Amino acid sequence: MTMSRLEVQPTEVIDRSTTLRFRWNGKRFSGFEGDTIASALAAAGEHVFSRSMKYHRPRGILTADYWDPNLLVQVGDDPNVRAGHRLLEAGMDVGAQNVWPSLHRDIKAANGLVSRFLTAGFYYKTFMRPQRLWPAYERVLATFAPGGKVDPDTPHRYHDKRYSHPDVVVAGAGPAGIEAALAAAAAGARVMLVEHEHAVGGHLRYAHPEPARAALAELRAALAASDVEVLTDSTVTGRYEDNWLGIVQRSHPVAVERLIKARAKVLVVAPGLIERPYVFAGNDRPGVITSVAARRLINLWGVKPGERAVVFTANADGDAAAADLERAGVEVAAVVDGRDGRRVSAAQGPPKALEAVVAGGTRTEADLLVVAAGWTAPTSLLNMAGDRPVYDPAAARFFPSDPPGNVLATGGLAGDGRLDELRAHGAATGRLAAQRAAAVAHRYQARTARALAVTGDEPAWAADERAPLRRDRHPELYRSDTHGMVDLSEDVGSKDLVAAAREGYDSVELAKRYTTATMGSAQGKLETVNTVAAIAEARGETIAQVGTTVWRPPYAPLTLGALAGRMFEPVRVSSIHPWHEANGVRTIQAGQWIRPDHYGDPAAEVRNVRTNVGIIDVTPLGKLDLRGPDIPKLLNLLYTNKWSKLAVGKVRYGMMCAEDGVVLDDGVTGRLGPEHYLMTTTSSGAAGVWEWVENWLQTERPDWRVHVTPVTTAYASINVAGPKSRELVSRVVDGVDLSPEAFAYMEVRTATVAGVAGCFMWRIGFTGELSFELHVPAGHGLHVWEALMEAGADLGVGPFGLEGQRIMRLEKGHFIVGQDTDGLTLAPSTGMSPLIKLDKEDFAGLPELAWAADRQLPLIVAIQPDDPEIVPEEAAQIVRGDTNEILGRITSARMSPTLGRAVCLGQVEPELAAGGTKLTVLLASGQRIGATVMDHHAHFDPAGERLRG
Amino acid sequence: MADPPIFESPVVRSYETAGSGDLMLTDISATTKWLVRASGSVGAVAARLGAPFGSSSAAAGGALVLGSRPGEWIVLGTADAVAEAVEGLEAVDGADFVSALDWTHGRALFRITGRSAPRMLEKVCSLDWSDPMTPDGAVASASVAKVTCDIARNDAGGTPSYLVFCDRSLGQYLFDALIDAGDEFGLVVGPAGG
Amino acid sequence: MRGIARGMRRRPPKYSAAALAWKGLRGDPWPRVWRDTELKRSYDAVVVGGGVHGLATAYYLARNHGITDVAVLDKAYLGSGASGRNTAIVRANYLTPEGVAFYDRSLQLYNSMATDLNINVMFSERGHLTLAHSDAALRTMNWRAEVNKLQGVDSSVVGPDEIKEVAPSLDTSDHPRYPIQGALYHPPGGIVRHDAVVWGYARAADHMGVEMHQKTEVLDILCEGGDGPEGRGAGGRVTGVRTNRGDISTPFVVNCTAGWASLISAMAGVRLPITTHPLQAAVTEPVKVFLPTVVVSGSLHVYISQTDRGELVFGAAVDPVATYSIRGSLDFTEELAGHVLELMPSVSRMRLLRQWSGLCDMTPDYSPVMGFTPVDGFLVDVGWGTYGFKAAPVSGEQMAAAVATGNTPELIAPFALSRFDTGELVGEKGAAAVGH
Amino acid sequence: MLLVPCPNCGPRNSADLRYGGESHARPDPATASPLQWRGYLYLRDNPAGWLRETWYCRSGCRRWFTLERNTATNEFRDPPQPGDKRGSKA
Repeated sequence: MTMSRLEVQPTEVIDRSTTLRFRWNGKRFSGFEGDTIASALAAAGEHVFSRSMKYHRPRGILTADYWDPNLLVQVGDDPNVRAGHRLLEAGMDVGAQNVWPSLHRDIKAANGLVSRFLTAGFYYKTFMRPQRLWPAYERVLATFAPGGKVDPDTPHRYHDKRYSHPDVVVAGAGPAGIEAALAAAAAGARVMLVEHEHAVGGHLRYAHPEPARAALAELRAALAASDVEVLTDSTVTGRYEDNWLGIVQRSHPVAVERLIKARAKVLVVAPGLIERPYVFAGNDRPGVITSVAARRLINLWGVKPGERAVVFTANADGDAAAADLERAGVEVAAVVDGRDGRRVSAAQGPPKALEAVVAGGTRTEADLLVVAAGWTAPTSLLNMAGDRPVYDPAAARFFPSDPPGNVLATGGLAGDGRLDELRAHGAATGRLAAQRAAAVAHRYQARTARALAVTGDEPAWAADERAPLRRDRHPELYRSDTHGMVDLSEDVGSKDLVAAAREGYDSVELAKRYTTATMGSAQGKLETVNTVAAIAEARGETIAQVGTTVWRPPYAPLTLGALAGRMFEPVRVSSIHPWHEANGVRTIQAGQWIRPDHYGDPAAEVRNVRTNVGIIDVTPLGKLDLRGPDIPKLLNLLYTNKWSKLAVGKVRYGMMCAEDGVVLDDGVTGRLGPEHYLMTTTSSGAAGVWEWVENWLQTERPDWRVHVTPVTTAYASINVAGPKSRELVSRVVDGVDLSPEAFAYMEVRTATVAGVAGCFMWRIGFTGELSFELHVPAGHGLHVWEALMEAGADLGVGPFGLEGQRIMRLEKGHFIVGQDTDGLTLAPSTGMSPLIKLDKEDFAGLPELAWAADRQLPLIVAIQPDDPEIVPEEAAQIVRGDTNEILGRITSARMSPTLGRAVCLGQVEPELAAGGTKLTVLLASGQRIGATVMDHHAHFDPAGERLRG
Repeated sequence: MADPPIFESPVVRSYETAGSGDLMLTDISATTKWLVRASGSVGAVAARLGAPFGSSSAAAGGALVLGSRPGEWIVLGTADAVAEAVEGLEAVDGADFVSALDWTHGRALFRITGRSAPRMLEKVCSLDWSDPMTPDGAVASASVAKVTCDIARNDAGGTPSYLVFCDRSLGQYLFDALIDAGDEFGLVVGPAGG
Repeated sequence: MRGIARGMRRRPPKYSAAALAWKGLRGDPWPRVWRDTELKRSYDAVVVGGGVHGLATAYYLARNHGITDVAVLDKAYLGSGASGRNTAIVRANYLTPEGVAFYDRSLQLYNSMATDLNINVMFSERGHLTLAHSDAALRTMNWRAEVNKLQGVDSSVVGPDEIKEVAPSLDTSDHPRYPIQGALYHPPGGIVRHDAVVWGYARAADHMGVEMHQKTEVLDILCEGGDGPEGRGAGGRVTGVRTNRGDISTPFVVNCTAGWASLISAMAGVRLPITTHPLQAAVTEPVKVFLPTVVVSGSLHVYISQTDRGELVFGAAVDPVATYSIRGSLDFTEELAGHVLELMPSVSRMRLLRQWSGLCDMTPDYSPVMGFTPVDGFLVDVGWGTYGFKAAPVSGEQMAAAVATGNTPELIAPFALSRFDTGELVGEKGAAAVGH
Repeated sequence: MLLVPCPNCGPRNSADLRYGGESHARPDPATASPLQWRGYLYLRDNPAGWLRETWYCRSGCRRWFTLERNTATNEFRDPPQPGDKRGSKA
């Protein structure tokens, strides 16, 4: 076919005064503002746009819109761009995809010669032997992958999202959809109207005669005057539970794309109809196009689609196409009328072009075949709402059956009619949608605490009293007396489907899976019904008996960038963080927290703590403020040990278990006042423990008077550790006697620190050194930290990070929940059995721990490699001698700067837990080393003298 | 000992913005804020504070009381006003059990003011910001840019204005996220303070 | 070997390149992959669920034990459930010795499946990378690697440089929010064409006399002697199955369903430690192949592979809310896309083409429930969570052995239902993050 | 995105809540047999139909409550109103 630009058309959307230059396969081209990539290329005479997936057959324009399976191109770093939809921009670099070496000389087209062997599913039946060669076959097959290229340097550009709560969303801005939106808005609803194309109007845009033109102008004017929010080049991609909608805005002034997540009270589905290709020999040849494509090319972009045409028409739209062709100066050589039972049998010619059309045994020379064989109802959004559309053979398409009451269909999906009838149906649908939305809005408002009070009862659910649209008779045209392509994007023919059905893949789903029909870029929009028809034919059944497949989201493909949006990833920092950053910190991510790992030399930090004094920012330590008279009861229930006798000013360690007895968390809790406690949790467990506590209080013990407030970040927490810590703390703390007699280990005091009132501190220590943990109102955390650094300069104070703390806690043999324990570690395995009080009336996990008392459980023990220089990997397995029998594993391991040797914790089988037991540790390198179980968990200062000093 | 230290805001990095000023984001984290909770029979406390769950009210001394959760209130304002509002609450007759704690240091607090504030907020929060669902005075908790926040609508002279509270440690993150969301509406950062 | 001889009475044409060429030249049609037969009134054994597990069980009953009078019942079509909805990843790099031994056997059976079943299941042994974004995750990877090595499974922890070599499109720089600190690399892992496994087992079982009955829904399980109503429950025995096509009498019913395991078991009066959650997946439009390996990130809840057709296939963790509805959600695709772009920013222009979901039966210890139940003759092969596909061959082999011998095979003993009575759960719970 | 009828906050996106699963009573730890206790820990009815289940309104009111939902359709039964005793765990 030969395409060219026509003279100015009254309906055209191009601006001929603005020329846009671009490249196509490296060559210079130009088009006009308003052109799609495809219309510009077509106007320039291009007629082959791609090669087909399997047989690399040349392909031209088929539908000239978003769904056109032949118009996928690469634009810069953007693969699989819909050239039938994407508007032309100046400077675009457009290339054909799936071609090698070039669009016009494609070597893989040789596949077409062996197509009889490459029947659907052929690959299941071969390449089995020899098995070792399959990877080689696979590599070759992978070169056949269709589609564009991903540029490894493509960035995630500014994609964005927003939420919306419209009363009514109308999907599709054809005449019925626009009327629905206008009527709903007139009834007071907040309305969003979403149009897939670049402008509203639907088929009116490319309909030439009056009164379509006048109607379009009228509808546009009404929309402009209304409060309806109109989104063009946008698609409702999915309808999810409770009318949660995904809407992608492909054109947005700020973002590359914006995903709108709308909770619509009512969804109106008005996508119109999609013209269906017809199956016959050569139906995928360039030059065979749908009637809508012909009309769009002529009327929207002023493109003459050919010189001499055959029109195969079975409906008024096909007739209109014939009229448009004649008006555009295309010679209509023959009209084959499908309503008279006539059929097109073949499109013939050389691979890249059309020469003649055979119909009823007559051969007509033509370079264009325009096909109007019927419609597919794009019922996707209704399917997603749970509806199962029903096939009507008289109308030759599917219709909605029983969608939920908050999803309404109108327009071509609902039936046929004159323009005024479709508009009236749309308006009635809009009014119904507004009424129902008002009922939903009333319910939401009445039940939402913060909302304005509503008066009156919820409005009754409006009955659907719309006059149904009629259904025009349409011949059932699916396949001619020849075989052809059913799925053009997958190169699946009607022959393939018949063969698959005969082999037993005779349900739609099996046939789809076996042949891959409908799996391509249009996701069945064009090919589903023809697929069903082919299977029905093979099975000798009707389309209604075979049924249809489930249309899955999204309605139209959308980019990963649009779905990802801004990628919010909250990060937490303590109020001391600016100091860390200014002082050479190496941070580590721990959940949401960015924490100091060390400041250059963790071993030196350890030595400084052991000899002088160090300070560490432990703000992420979970902290729960507990108030109320029933706190001891709560603590008794949560922890395995006893809490009734904890005096004011005292601190105690506790371990929490889940109901299955597995260790959940641990930490210390201090009593600040008669009815005021502070509980600490692990940093990673803070959020979970809070919910766990609330669950117990709210559901199991609602009568207990305890208020729990998370105060983790209300305080900056600083641990001051080392032999000189008392001296340092004494320099900044007012009004507290810090002597060991007055302020003993495991006690808590309220204090003013560096002029900051309302601080408290307790004597505990993960490091094993004399230490004071200060909890300072967070808005003064940096001040106190700096005061400590300043006050302790002569004492050699230095910061230390998590790594230093990890080393020191390991030297002291303190286990970490989640590292030295795992998802199956029962409390007794920690070696903390004295803290498990089975004589308590109740606590979380009590029964399991009572029964576990008789069980032989793995135990956490301290382990030292016999060679002090070897630090085993954390996770190195403990095995029996030279065998591969697993007896335990190393859970923590570090080189101890204090002891000058490797120190570990590990879990071992109970028979290996006694001090002095010799172990074999298998390193990642494969080497087996000897190691010894220690008498105590603590490698260093087992008596705890430094801590209590 | 040094002078009484000044309050350090969680927002340590702010930005030059080129907006029109129609939409303003202000860091007011230093504002005094208390959390009041009551359980059992909460009627007496509610009668004293006003502000049932979901709404807000002004206390006599000028503090703002937000009914942030069932049986929970956030009281904010100047230190004196807040002190006056929460004074003696724990001993209110007829309440089963009441507690009050100073949450000033635990929560970052931002104010967003401007006609386009609802449109900015709908980019980062799934609540319905329309007048019927979130009128002036409304209080709710919700996720903002993946951070759980307390939010109160507190209009300023007829212009929509919102208070947003989050965990202090997330303050800088949320501040940045709000600036990003407001950029297309010409957001400017207002002077930090109360 | 009596049964095998009996089972071999059908001799349909073998699949091969030569046969393909010959039939292509002559235009001959291929025979049906499995027969369409009448449902009989009695069978030696009934398998509920026509997915990979049920079909494999039936196949091995016939092939290894000569039990060919077997019906496989499916309420829809073969492979309509999780078998056709998973992301087709196979691997053996589990955490516990019992898990590793079990899945390693499965991987062996996958390796020889194409020749065993005479169908190309397109096993692509392309390697499997499980990324670690934190010290803790890296420790778990090390743990898995060490256990794997002890069991003779090829698995090791690799650093960012090696990761970049295996999968250049991954962002291994240290600035992302979730920096890639290392990965567990498992070269024998890969992907298999899941539909081909379904069809291959069905075809091979059919050849030996097993009957596949589609659109045959089990409405009830008939029992006698149990402690529950109508003879169900502990101490009783199975006598048959009630279907929408009539009653069947049989001494053995094997529950091989996913998504409906609790409901089918309840029919026999057996309560399971299972909740049913959807697992969603999605696929993009094809682009030229660039990702040569399977990539998994536990902390980002995402796994990615690229098919030979060029599509990226994505999966995630199960949805948090238990439901039997499989309509899928938008938030899944949003989160998925965000996480994929964390790992591979360059694919931001690729388009998501289709999303779907299947049902997963989750157990408390991330391990299946297999073998005998308190009801005599009622066996279960359920609770497969998100890893049922990779275990199908070995499960079928072992369940068939259980039915045929009346004894629990050693390989599946750790997965007995009774472990939930004693509280001795399987250690895969230790590696709780997604592990596909 | 399910719309969960929080008895306090009103309809909220399920992402704002934590799903707590099938609602079941905790046996008395003093008298529970191992089978009863492990039934509580592990066994579930998992029906395809109406289910009583717990939710925690994590981003909203921070209350745990019980709702009834049909697991086949994800439809919620008319929610309990604030103060309704149905809001507590069984």
